[in-house]
Amino acid sequence: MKYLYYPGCSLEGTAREYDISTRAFMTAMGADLAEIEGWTCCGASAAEAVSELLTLVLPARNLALAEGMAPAGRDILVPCSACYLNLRRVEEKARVSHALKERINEALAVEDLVYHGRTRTRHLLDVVSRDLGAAGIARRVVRPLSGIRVAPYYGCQCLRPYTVFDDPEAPRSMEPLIAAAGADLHAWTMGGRCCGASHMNTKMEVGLKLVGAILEAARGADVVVTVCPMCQMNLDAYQRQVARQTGVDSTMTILYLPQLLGLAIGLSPEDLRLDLNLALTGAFLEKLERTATAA
Amino acid sequence: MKKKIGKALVVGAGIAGIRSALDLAEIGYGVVLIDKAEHIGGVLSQLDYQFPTNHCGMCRMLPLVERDAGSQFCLRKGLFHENIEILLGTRVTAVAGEPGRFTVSLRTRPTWVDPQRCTGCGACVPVCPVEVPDAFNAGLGRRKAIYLPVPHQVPNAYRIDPAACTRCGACVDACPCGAIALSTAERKDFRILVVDDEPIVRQSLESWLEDEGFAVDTAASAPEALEALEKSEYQLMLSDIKMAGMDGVELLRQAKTACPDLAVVLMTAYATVETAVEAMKIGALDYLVKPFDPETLVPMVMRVHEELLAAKDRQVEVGAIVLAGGTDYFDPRQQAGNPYGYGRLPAVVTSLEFERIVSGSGPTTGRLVRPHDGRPIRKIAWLQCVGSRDIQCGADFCSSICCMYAVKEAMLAREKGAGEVEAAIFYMDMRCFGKPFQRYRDRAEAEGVRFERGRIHSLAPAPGTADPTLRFVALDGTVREETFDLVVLAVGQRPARGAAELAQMVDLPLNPWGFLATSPLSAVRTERPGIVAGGSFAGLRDIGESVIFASAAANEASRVLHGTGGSLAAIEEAATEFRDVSRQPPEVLVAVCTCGDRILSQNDRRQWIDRLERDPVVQETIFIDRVCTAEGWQALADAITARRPNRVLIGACHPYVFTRRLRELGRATRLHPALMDVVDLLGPRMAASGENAEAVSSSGDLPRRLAMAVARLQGTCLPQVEATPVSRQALVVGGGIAGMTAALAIADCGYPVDLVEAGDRLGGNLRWIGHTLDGHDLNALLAEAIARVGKHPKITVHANTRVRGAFGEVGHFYSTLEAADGAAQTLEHGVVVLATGGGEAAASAYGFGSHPAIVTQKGFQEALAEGRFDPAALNTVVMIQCVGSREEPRNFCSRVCCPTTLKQALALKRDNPEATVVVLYRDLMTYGFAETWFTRARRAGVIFVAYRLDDKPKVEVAGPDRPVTVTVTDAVLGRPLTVAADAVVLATGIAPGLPADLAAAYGATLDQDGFLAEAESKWRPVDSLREGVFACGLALGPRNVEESVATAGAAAQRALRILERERLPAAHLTAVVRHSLCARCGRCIEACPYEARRLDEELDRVLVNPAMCQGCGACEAVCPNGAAVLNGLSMPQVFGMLDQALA
Amino acid sequence: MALAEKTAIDLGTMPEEAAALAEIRAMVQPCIQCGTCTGSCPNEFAMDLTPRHMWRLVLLGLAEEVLASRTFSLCSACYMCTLRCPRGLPLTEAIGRLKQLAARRHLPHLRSGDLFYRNFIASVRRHGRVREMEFMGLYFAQMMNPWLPLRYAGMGGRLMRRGKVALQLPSRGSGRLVKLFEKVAEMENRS
Amino acid sequence: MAKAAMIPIENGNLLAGLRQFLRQVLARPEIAAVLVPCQLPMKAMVMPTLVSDPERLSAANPLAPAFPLNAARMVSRLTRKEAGGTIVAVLRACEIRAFIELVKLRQARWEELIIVGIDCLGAYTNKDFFRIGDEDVEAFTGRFVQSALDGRDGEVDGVVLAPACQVCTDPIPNGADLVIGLLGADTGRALPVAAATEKGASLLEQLDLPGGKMPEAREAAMTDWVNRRRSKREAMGEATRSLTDSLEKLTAYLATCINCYNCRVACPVCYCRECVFVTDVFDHEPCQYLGWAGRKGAVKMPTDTVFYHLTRLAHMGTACVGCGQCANACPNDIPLAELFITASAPLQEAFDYHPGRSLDEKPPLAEFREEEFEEVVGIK
Repeated sequence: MKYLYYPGCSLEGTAREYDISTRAFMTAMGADLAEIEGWTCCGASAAEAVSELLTLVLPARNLALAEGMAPAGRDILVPCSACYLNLRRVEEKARVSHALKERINEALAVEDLVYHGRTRTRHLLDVVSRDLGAAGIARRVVRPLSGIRVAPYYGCQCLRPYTVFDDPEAPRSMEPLIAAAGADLHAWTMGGRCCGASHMNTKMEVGLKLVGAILEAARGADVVVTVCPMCQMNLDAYQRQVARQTGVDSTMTILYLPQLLGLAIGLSPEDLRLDLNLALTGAFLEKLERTATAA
Repeated sequence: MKKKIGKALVVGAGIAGIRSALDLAEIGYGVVLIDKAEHIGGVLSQLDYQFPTNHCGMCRMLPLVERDAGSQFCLRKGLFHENIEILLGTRVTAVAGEPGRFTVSLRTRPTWVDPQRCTGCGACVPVCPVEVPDAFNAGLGRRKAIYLPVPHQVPNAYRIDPAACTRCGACVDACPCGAIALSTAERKDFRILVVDDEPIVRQSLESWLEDEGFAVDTAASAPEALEALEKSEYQLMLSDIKMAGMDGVELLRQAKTACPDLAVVLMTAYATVETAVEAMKIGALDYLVKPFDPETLVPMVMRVHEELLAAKDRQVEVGAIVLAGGTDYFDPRQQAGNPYGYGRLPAVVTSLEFERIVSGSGPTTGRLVRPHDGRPIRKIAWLQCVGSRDIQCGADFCSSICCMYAVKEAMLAREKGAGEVEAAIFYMDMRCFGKPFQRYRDRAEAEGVRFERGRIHSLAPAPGTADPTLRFVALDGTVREETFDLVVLAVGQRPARGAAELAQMVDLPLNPWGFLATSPLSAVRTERPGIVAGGSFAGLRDIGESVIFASAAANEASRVLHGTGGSLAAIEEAATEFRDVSRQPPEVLVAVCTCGDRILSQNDRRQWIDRLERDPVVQETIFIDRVCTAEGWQALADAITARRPNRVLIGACHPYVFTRRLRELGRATRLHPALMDVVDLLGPRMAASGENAEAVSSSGDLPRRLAMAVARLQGTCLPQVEATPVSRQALVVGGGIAGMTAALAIADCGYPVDLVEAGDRLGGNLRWIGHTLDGHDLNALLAEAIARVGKHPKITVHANTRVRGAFGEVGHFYSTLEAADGAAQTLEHGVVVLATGGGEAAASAYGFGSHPAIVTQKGFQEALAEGRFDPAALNTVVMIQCVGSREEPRNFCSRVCCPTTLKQALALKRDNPEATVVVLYRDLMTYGFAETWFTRARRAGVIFVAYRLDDKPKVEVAGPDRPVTVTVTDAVLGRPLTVAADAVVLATGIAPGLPADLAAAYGATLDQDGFLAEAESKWRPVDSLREGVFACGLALGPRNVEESVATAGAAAQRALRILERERLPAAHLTAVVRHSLCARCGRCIEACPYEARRLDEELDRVLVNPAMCQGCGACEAVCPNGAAVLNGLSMPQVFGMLDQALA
Repeated sequence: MALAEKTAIDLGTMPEEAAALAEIRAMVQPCIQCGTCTGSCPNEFAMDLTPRHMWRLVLLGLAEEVLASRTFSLCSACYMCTLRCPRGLPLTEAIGRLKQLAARRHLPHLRSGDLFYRNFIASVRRHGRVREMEFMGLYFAQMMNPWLPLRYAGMGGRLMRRGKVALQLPSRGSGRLVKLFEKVAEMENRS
Repeated sequence: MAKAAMIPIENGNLLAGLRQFLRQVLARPEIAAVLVPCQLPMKAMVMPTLVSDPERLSAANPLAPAFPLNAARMVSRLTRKEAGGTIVAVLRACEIRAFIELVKLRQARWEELIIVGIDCLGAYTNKDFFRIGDEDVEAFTGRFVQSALDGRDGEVDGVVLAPACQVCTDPIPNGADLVIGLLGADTGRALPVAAATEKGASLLEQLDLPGGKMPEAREAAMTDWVNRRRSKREAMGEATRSLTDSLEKLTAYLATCINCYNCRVACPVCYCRECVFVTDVFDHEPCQYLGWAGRKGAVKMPTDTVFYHLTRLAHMGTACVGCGQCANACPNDIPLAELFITASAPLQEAFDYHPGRSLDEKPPLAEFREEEFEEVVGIK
């Protein structure tokens, strides 16, 4: 299985462990990732607030680069939900509007790039759940995470607005994966709720409220698993502020999905850079230790 | 009755199918009525209550003329008519031929239980180990794999649900009648190929299916599969879509080329559902979404197996086909994300489930408690528009029925809960557009039902409970939360499952909403002559409208049958010459079916004989084992021939089913079937279980029933069947589109019609409307109708003519026509159709008349046509809905004004895109497909502002040259908006044009708004209370052109029932008057619901019209003196029965 | 009632953004004011106008009131309303357009978001990729709220300890995407 | 319409005053005859008499406590079809009520009829009335009226009112066209007469009578009268119920019935031409009698007596005006009036139906209403 790989800016910075664990996990599963050469920012949520055309041209630039690497078209694996949506949106819009594609290409011409519309952007969760599949993962599990209760957190933009691989209101695609890893499922309804996204930067009080509700609902789980650096950051980094606001301790381990699955297929915490996560609880580590011993 | 050459197929035996079938059967055509379900009645078999009466009343559809041709009992139990053959569990598999000569292939599912042998004793049920959700109770209860589809159906043979059945055979052993035949052997011959690159999938499927007795092979890839297909024969292939190398779709393509008969089911992940749907177009039978479990896979495979192997095929030759497949309810689980948690939260139910909860035959026996925890229901919310008016759900239409059924259910809940139940309806627009609906809704509000304007987007369980909590935005913008005991999802309608396939089979397109496409402005005719759509199959209709469209469809079918030679000759049933027994003292032969030993044992026989023969009229009591079998029936016929009794009483089971058989027995034995009767002995015997059952038999409860029947039968005399002669021509009053359509519909079936029009030209309102909302040209329709009427040899047009007076009754009315020059003539006719139309109501509000810019809808249209308004100069136009309507005294919705507004607004936006068009409305009544134009109007930039009745818009006129100012409160913003308008268009609605004295001359009555009062708004929607008097078009109620045309077809078909007969025969059970006892007090006349009685002043006698009398007995109940007598149920007979009951 | 209290529908005299606003209006025109958007919005609690109210104003052409509110700036693009809207309207996208409209005005009450996004984009323009610490630093500096950085300080420290963000001085960068940005700006001004 | 006048009375002779009034009425050219109770020449009894000769009115006596039959039936005969002239009928309150019921049942017409009602002082049973023997009917009537107006409820020489009259709470002739008041009036000088209908008013206008009005004391007198009667009525109901509250007791109550059907003939609202009980319906087969006897061991003859009375109760319960003629007619003194009055009361109350109150109220059985008696049918 070969994929083009678009890590996105966060994975170079705040979400380095996501990048590292994604590469490690995918490689271990036999996938081949080729990073898009010379990729640039997709525009994140900021471009939209500034310029309509920019929201299309920035992602399109990357898609054009990808096409240069695999002219026949190959799936682009994107771990970040925001990047995924931005890239995907261009594909969807350009597919139905030739005029729009022309416009994009007019802009890209300054960089001598052309976007043809042959790429297929896919979210990491999409690839893991459908290409690798729970059965495929289960076959490789060497360290069943038994006794660990996992709350799957999907966030928004890998589910909405484009319904591709999961139910956008009540997502479930991570459940078979969790089961395959030998872990228990923390059943909740918050999986597809909003974490506040960039509000944490501009309107923190709003963001904290949303994060607080998610952490509250996660109580009882050992770990929340995410598939987006923004979600991870919001859930991971602001637990103290939430606790201050609510007066309730909401310490919770937050892992990226490839980190969790990587552990199950025998990658070490070091390989997966668990040390970079901000809020690993002792209780989680203890349980993890136990699975290791058992294995 | 008389039968005609010519037969029709009616597909779908719901309310519309039944109506179409009866309409065709009543005029003598043969009908094959099929339904894919195992019962007739469609969804109505599950609904106990209908508004506005909050009762049922379906039986009012039964034939009123020549009632003896069918059984007269609860229609929800069953339908028996001598011209109708019913095939259940049956679907159409192929249609060939042309109008008048279709060959239709039908496939009937096996039930595994022989209905001829099954007595419905239920011995199989306790031994069946499988329990599945009970579809009859909308899944709220559970049933066994062997079950009754509808518990109250008659006859009611058990059926086996092959998907649930484990083939354990316990029922076979338990059945005392040997009615069940299971065979697993054939499953071994059903070879299945499973193709998947995942070994886990292959292995699990193989083991699941082999457990069920199927023969399974597997293949790991598409090429492997093709190889296997080459080597051996398979009936079914289950294939994954996404496989390395060749994918499932390509495999399907190649496999179908190699083995065209192979059934293929694709397995797909969530993502590739679209691909799977595409694949069905190239021959896949169905698809399954991964991950799936044995509970979904195995039943599907069983169904495929059953369809392919075990079904029975037959062909029928028919002249016309009526498609009345109805609709299905939307499944809320299909809504993206299932925001209402349906299926997850037990206290969230669909409206159909709620109907079952309040039903006496439902899971809670009608008590208002939650089925899942038995807790009393005290607070209920109805959420409207679930799966309707929701583009996201693919429903750019309004389901048309949900508002009213929600109001009804809320009323029922309040009634059942003795006022302690809180009922709230959350809605966007309350679409109460039927004639009595607005008042019904107002009544509900007055009785305490809460109406909340707002759409609920989702709900969640209240913390710590499973009670649903709604989060909604009140009109003032506040977000509120409220917890309910029960949330009812008012689910919308969808095209019936299988409708698309059926349409494809008959080569007819679907309309953009997925329903069968019909011809413009007809809604029953299709592109293919001879194939018509009835009921709600081609649209979204409530019961009353479905019934109208079903009758209209029957009319189209009748015309095709007639036009292709269908009624050129009628088959006279060879008249049997019955023995004249009128002068003989009664001699009753009692024949008791022993049904094995299940009704009575050998030991009991003596006791029975003694008990029965105590009455000297009993000639003999004989016992026959299984009278229902051919041998048993012959034994009975032989006994009658040998003993020559003049009355025969049969003790058996299912008396309703015997109607037709008694007629045959009568022919065989020359004893009139009216002198025979059947008593149900098995039912009471089974109702008393166990030892008690023995007691019922030996202690005399069953013999007592027989003795009572003997007492009744001995008093039965062959009535003198009076037949009223019919003047076989029709009068149609009113020459608008409805009147012309009705005239053509009758004349096309061969009967002369006099069409009376008061004006100088035909055409009525069609002369100004122009085109419909969906853009159909009405002028063309009008021109065609006028041309056809003009040259039709059977139609005489009387223009400039009025009906001055009339008298008479069904079969022979006499009407005096007066022409403009005063010339009068009197016509005799058998029926009359009132199509007097209506017009735009006068405006008297919002400054009408004070400024040229303030006009009515018609005025606006005319002003635009005449150039008084220039669209380019109209910068701002305000359209005000519900002017003087939907409030007393004209408290009804006129239906046409909202679509007209949209039509005019869209035209204006087309001609002048810059124009600001503001529509002020209360509830926008774009029911059905009109909703799409509501969406279009919004897209086009028309602004809609809802106003409240207690806060109407204000129109201010400053001067003739100044624009008119309109001020309205915007509910969302909560503040007034002011618009300076160049034109203000008032939607005033419809005013009927039916003169009360004209209706009265024919004995019909008007409702409080001046429309004709129907005999029954749902079940007899185009009949007046007076037989022989029908109405259509606006005289009947507000309707659009297409609907009016349908009422005309329906009225014509109802009229044809009368015209098809030379004489109107009376049924055996009719009332007569004993004049010597009659005091002429007239109570019976007032009591008669069919207006069949009148006091003849000259004769000084109360007279009964035997053709109109329905034998209901209301007259007998009110007559203190026994002067009103029902033939066949006289007082001595009743006393005799009482005597025997007490003996 | 005095006429001044009333809201007059006058769709003919919109400000300069008329075209942009008309486009937004066209996106939501089929709206039936059912309120599903409001009920679905996770941030509704913090808004001054409910989303339904806001769309109603948009439909009626009352743009100034919309821009004066902070409702649209509180959208976190979760797409819940887009998903659920029974009319299938692209609401989140339409909000994006509103954000753009507001950004061009540099509305004072939306200053924090405005600055955040502008700095972000500036960072992209310079480097092609976002340098998180750089733009956050500039963002804090421009917000001129001395307390603001403190709210993020604890977290920033933890991030830095893990080497996730490097303390970077605002650099002039390579100007990697400048050409593209200029082209886009030119194209947008042209249209 | 609220027209009233005074009928002059000389020396307290009420009968003379009333006769003079009727003569004035009969003198009107539009009046063809007067139907009024008149004394019989050779027997101490009064009978309804159709008088066209004013002279013959000297025998008129509408105040005598004699009530041989309910005259509604007679008026029905006179008005069933057009008679060719207007008749004035002097009727008791219960006769008027029965007449109104018959009109509803199309057994009578009111078109050519003017009804004069007099406050009813009640009457004796036929048997009791015959006890006055040779006494002059007119003189006895005077004593009776005195007793009634003095508060002794018409008791004369120990003879008391018929049971139905003792408990009659509706003695005021409300349905009449003209009402002559006795209660609260100064009967020594004049009787007030008031018109209750247009028809009554126009007749009154034609008569040369001094003006006047109903006395103010009338209201109080009426209330007093009704109150006294009501308590008696309740006591009677109580007693009758306790005698008939089971099928056995009812059978005993009616035990002496011989199926003579006199009660049916006497009943003013039992309007059938030919009663079902004399038709073939009850002409049982001989074998049936044997069967019944065989089943029960013995069967009393004639059969169907209880059934007959129950049927009459069912048919007439809503229309019973409480006149008591059924009891008056019974040769075996079965207290039928008590039974009918007691059984009818709750029935009439249930339907809110007061027989004879208004022509506009339809008899309950001739009307269909959706709502059910929940307590009876057990369903909502």
